[in-house]
Amino acid sequence: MIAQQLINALTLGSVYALFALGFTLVFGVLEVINLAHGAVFMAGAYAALLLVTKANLNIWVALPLAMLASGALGLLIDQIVLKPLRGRRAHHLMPMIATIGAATLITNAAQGIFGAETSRFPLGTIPEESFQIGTIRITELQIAIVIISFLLMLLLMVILKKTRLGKAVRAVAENPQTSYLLGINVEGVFRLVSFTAAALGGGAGVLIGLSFNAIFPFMGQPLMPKGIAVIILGGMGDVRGAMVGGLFLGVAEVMSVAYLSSDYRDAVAFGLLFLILLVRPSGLFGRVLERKA
Amino acid sequence: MKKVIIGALCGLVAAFAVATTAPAAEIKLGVAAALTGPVAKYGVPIRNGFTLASEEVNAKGGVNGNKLVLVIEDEQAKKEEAINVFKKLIFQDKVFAIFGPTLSNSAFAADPIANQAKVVVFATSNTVNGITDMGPWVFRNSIMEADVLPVTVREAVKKFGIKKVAVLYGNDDAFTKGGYDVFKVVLETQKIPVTNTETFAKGDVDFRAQLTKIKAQNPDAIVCSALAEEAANIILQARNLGITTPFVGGNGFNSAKLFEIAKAAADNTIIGGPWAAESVSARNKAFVAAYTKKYGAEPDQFAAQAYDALYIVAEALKAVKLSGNLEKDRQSLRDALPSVKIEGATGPFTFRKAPAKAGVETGYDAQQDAHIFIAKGGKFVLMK
Amino acid sequence: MLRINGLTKQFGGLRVLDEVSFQVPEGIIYGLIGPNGAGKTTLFNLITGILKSNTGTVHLGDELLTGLPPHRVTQAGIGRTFQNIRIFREMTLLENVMVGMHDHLRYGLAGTLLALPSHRREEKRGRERARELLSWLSLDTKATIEAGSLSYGEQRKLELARALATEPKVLLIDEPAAGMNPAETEELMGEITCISRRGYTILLIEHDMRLVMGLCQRIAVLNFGVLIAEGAPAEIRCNPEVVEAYLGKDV
Amino acid sequence: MTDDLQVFWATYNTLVYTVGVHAMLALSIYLTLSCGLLSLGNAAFMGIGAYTAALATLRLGLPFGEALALGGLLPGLVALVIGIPTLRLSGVYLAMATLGFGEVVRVVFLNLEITGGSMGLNGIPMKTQLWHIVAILVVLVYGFVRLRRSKIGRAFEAIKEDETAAKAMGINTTSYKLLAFVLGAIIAGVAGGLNAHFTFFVSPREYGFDPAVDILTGAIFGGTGSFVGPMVGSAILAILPELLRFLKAFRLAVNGLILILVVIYLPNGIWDRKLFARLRRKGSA
Repeated sequence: MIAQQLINALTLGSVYALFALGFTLVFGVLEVINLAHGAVFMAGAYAALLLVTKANLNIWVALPLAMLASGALGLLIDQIVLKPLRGRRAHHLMPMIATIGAATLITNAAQGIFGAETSRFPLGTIPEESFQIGTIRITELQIAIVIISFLLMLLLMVILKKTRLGKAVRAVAENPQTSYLLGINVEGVFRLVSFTAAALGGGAGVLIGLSFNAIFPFMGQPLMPKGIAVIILGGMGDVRGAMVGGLFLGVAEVMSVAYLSSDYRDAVAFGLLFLILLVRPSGLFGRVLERKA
Repeated sequence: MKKVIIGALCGLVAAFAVATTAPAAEIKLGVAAALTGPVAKYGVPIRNGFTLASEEVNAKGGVNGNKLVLVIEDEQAKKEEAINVFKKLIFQDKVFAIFGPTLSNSAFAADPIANQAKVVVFATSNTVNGITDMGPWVFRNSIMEADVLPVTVREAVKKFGIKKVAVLYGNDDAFTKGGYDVFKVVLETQKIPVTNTETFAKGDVDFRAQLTKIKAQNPDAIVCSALAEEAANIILQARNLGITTPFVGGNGFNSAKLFEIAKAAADNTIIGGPWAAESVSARNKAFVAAYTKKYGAEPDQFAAQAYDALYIVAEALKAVKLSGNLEKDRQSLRDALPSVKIEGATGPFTFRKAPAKAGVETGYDAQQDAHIFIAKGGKFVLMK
Repeated sequence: MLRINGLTKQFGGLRVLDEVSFQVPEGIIYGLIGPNGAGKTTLFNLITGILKSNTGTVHLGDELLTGLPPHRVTQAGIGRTFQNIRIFREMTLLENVMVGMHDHLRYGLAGTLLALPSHRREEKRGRERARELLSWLSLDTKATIEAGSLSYGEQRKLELARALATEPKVLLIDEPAAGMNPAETEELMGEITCISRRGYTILLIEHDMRLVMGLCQRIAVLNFGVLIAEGAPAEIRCNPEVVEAYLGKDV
Repeated sequence: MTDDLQVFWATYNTLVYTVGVHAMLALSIYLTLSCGLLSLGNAAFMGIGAYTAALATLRLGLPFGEALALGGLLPGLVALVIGIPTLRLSGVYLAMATLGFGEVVRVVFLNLEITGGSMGLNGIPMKTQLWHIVAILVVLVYGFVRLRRSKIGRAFEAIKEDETAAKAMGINTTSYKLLAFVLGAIIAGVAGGLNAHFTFFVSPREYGFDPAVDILTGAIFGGTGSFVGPMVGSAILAILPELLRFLKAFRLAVNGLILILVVIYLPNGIWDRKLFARLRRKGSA
């Protein structure tokens, strides 16, 4: 049982990590808690659904296209909602409130357009058999989710660490004003990050929509507090931390079901978050951000 | 000048009075349903069921020649909204009766308003205990889990020779938790040991942790109270983990969505309920056909119960002689309702006075026989 | 008055202050100088309790300050200004100064909510004192405007007034002339002298040698966390170690 | 005319009560925000207050006044206990810790026998009257006006603007933050108690993540420059869905759109005194 539960924790944690990757990226660079991330996640799932049902595309072709579509939506949100607030002396939480507005608008518009009812990918979109490895059982989709989330994280890390572009992004994350003076196209970086983060969110939407067979306008909502918990655990704005935080939350949840009580699963998970913050005020991986002393 | 105005006002009032007592009056019925927000997926089929039924009634000449007019309001499944909507329907729109609200939680907040204002409130989707305890103006045709599950469990035990079961339910939702509470009592009274009881929360996408734990206990069946999408994915994930035991489901399992997602994996799932799409009665076939034609989607039990509810009220209204006095007419409707008997999409229907509760006059629950269905080859087949 | 004894501070492996000891006698202006990164501001942060020292003690008179939280150090009689101006920009000048008087206004939550006479009396006294302090630094005409709209030099002065409002026995001033033009610096020197004449003991960090030499009765010199010299301005000016630390600068 | 008024009042009195309670919640979060604390725990405190007051009425049969007092007291005590370790955190980390606390509280409501689990508590008698809400709001507003012109109000603002500088002014920032946190919790608890006694019902899902964010949204939307802004903002957000009812399925979408437009064009919130001053100058010029 323990082996199976560890696999369960790994896949659940990968789902959380996948959701949190884009979320943490936006926080790290734009310093906005983007509460529209769940809406973008939902939009990705609907985009893939339309591509599969209306354009008869294979799901693995539809996935990148859906990511592009949700990326475009993320870019739109940034340009229309967040850009006007940059550089103005607004309350530092105003951008977050703006993303709440965007989330409400997008999810409810989606409900107006697609209806309140749950949609799903047609039968046979993906194979659904499970494999038996020793005492462990796992489905192809679970493996795909684990691999894709690890790959995306690695890719992001390599891009951020090794490329010029990545260095620019990190410089902007560190200090937008200085970066601007150094000749970095700060607005360009913001656009790129908004796009990438939303594309990642949309991709997560497709994969989770596939694995749960349920696509509906509010599908992103229950994941928001968990996504926030993940990026806090991992340290805000830390790509590697999002992965670790996701896995940590997955393990915490699965193990509290397995060895404590499923009644108190969320209390255990969020109680741990609470305690970890008390011991490590900047998350597991967070650098202690010393505000100008 | 003053007199002229008063005169004119009197004239207007008289005109209104004449209009309301005229033979072709309009009978306003309120519908409070969750039409936006996360619960809209239940509220929308409910609205559709009401709309379809009222159009049918009106197409056949209405009730005693009076047209039914639905005033549909969105209550967002929030308690304050439900109260606001009830008040608007009662005091501003002056409806005869209110259908709704969608969730039991909202009903506990809003039904006292209707009861106090002496307006019939008719629930079609509130299944938990205590709804009709709120007062004599509260009615429901949503059959209670307490009436269904004992039969379901008994039939399942007979069919599969079940010795011990595991229980899995959603504990942050009144509907699924209410189902669990009944299951718990039923399993105790029928002396069926429970290996372990596991819970999940709304919005969960992965039930493998709970299922793995259940698998280790090796139960003969899994008793589960969940909403349709959750139920389907629980079944699928159980099968993926190599769990082959049958499922015994609560009310939430009763949905075409179960098979759309779980397909043949759902086979051998036993459920009980007042209605299933596959029910063969002519009345039901006509309903399913009409609904599918109008909305381009298959109805679910929420739509069916809403559809029947409108016919029940229409039947009661036949016996009401409209006086033009709203209060009197509301009272007449209330008095006519308990004795209504109809043959609806969900089968034969009558009301039953809810058991009296210390000092408070109660309302009326549904008296309907539960049918027991078993899933076979991607659809529910009648067992009993 | 202020006694610093063997104060040491390490950040990781880096020793920012190493066994620093000196005493600030009552009633004088005491200068603390040293090149960038010598540990001057760290010393201030240790005295005021914002940072905790590894070893060593700070005494104000007979009272041990080491280990006290910052607000208790202030209450004990240490007032300070910050190197990178930290006024409350969205409050008026008057309010800024009255924040400094926080501990000296004798009323509580009940007094405020119930509008007891103690509240009105103390607020009135506070306002009058705050205006007086502002007038010391010739800011009284701007008492009711928002502090954020002050010029740079005025903001520095406001910080001084605010620090004075805590009724300090010793006033720590961190680079008051930074970013000021010569005329402003001149004016400031006058005002600091004035403050000193009113009986305040002052410990001053400054880069501007002219200002230090002209103002201070005694001077301590820090270099890489070590106290390399201590004495009257004339001694310091001739100290070879100091000259070396400030190589190329006109001491 | 009086008939129309009666109908209007009968229809919308709950909405008016709701606006009042939301204004109270806005004040509760404004109090913590005015001390620089970003707390997402106020919904949980509201829940503790609502459950406590409701149980005091239902189980103990206490008079409404005492039930409300308990509904304020218990959240205050809980805030005191969790505030001591938590308030060391700042910014989003504090927000997340309080969010975690809120989730724990919600799960506890879900699993305790006495709170009725997910079914919540029903049959709570209608006790709240308009004058209760108005009276409490008047007292609160008076309190805020007094506080603003006192050393306590100045200490809060100093901590918000620069905590280190505030400490250097001799302000015991820890106690003042705790004071703001506890007072905020008490106000939220009383608001919860009032709410429970005009909606007949409380359940755990009213006090989770979304309501926590809603309370914050109302406050920021209104503008946090003074205590008026949050009250105005949360009142507007409470009324808006009713005003937009005619839009049917798209009313919440339009609600979101309005939120975006206000944020873009009024980045300091609706109640922006500096903007008002500017407009007035322009008007007179």
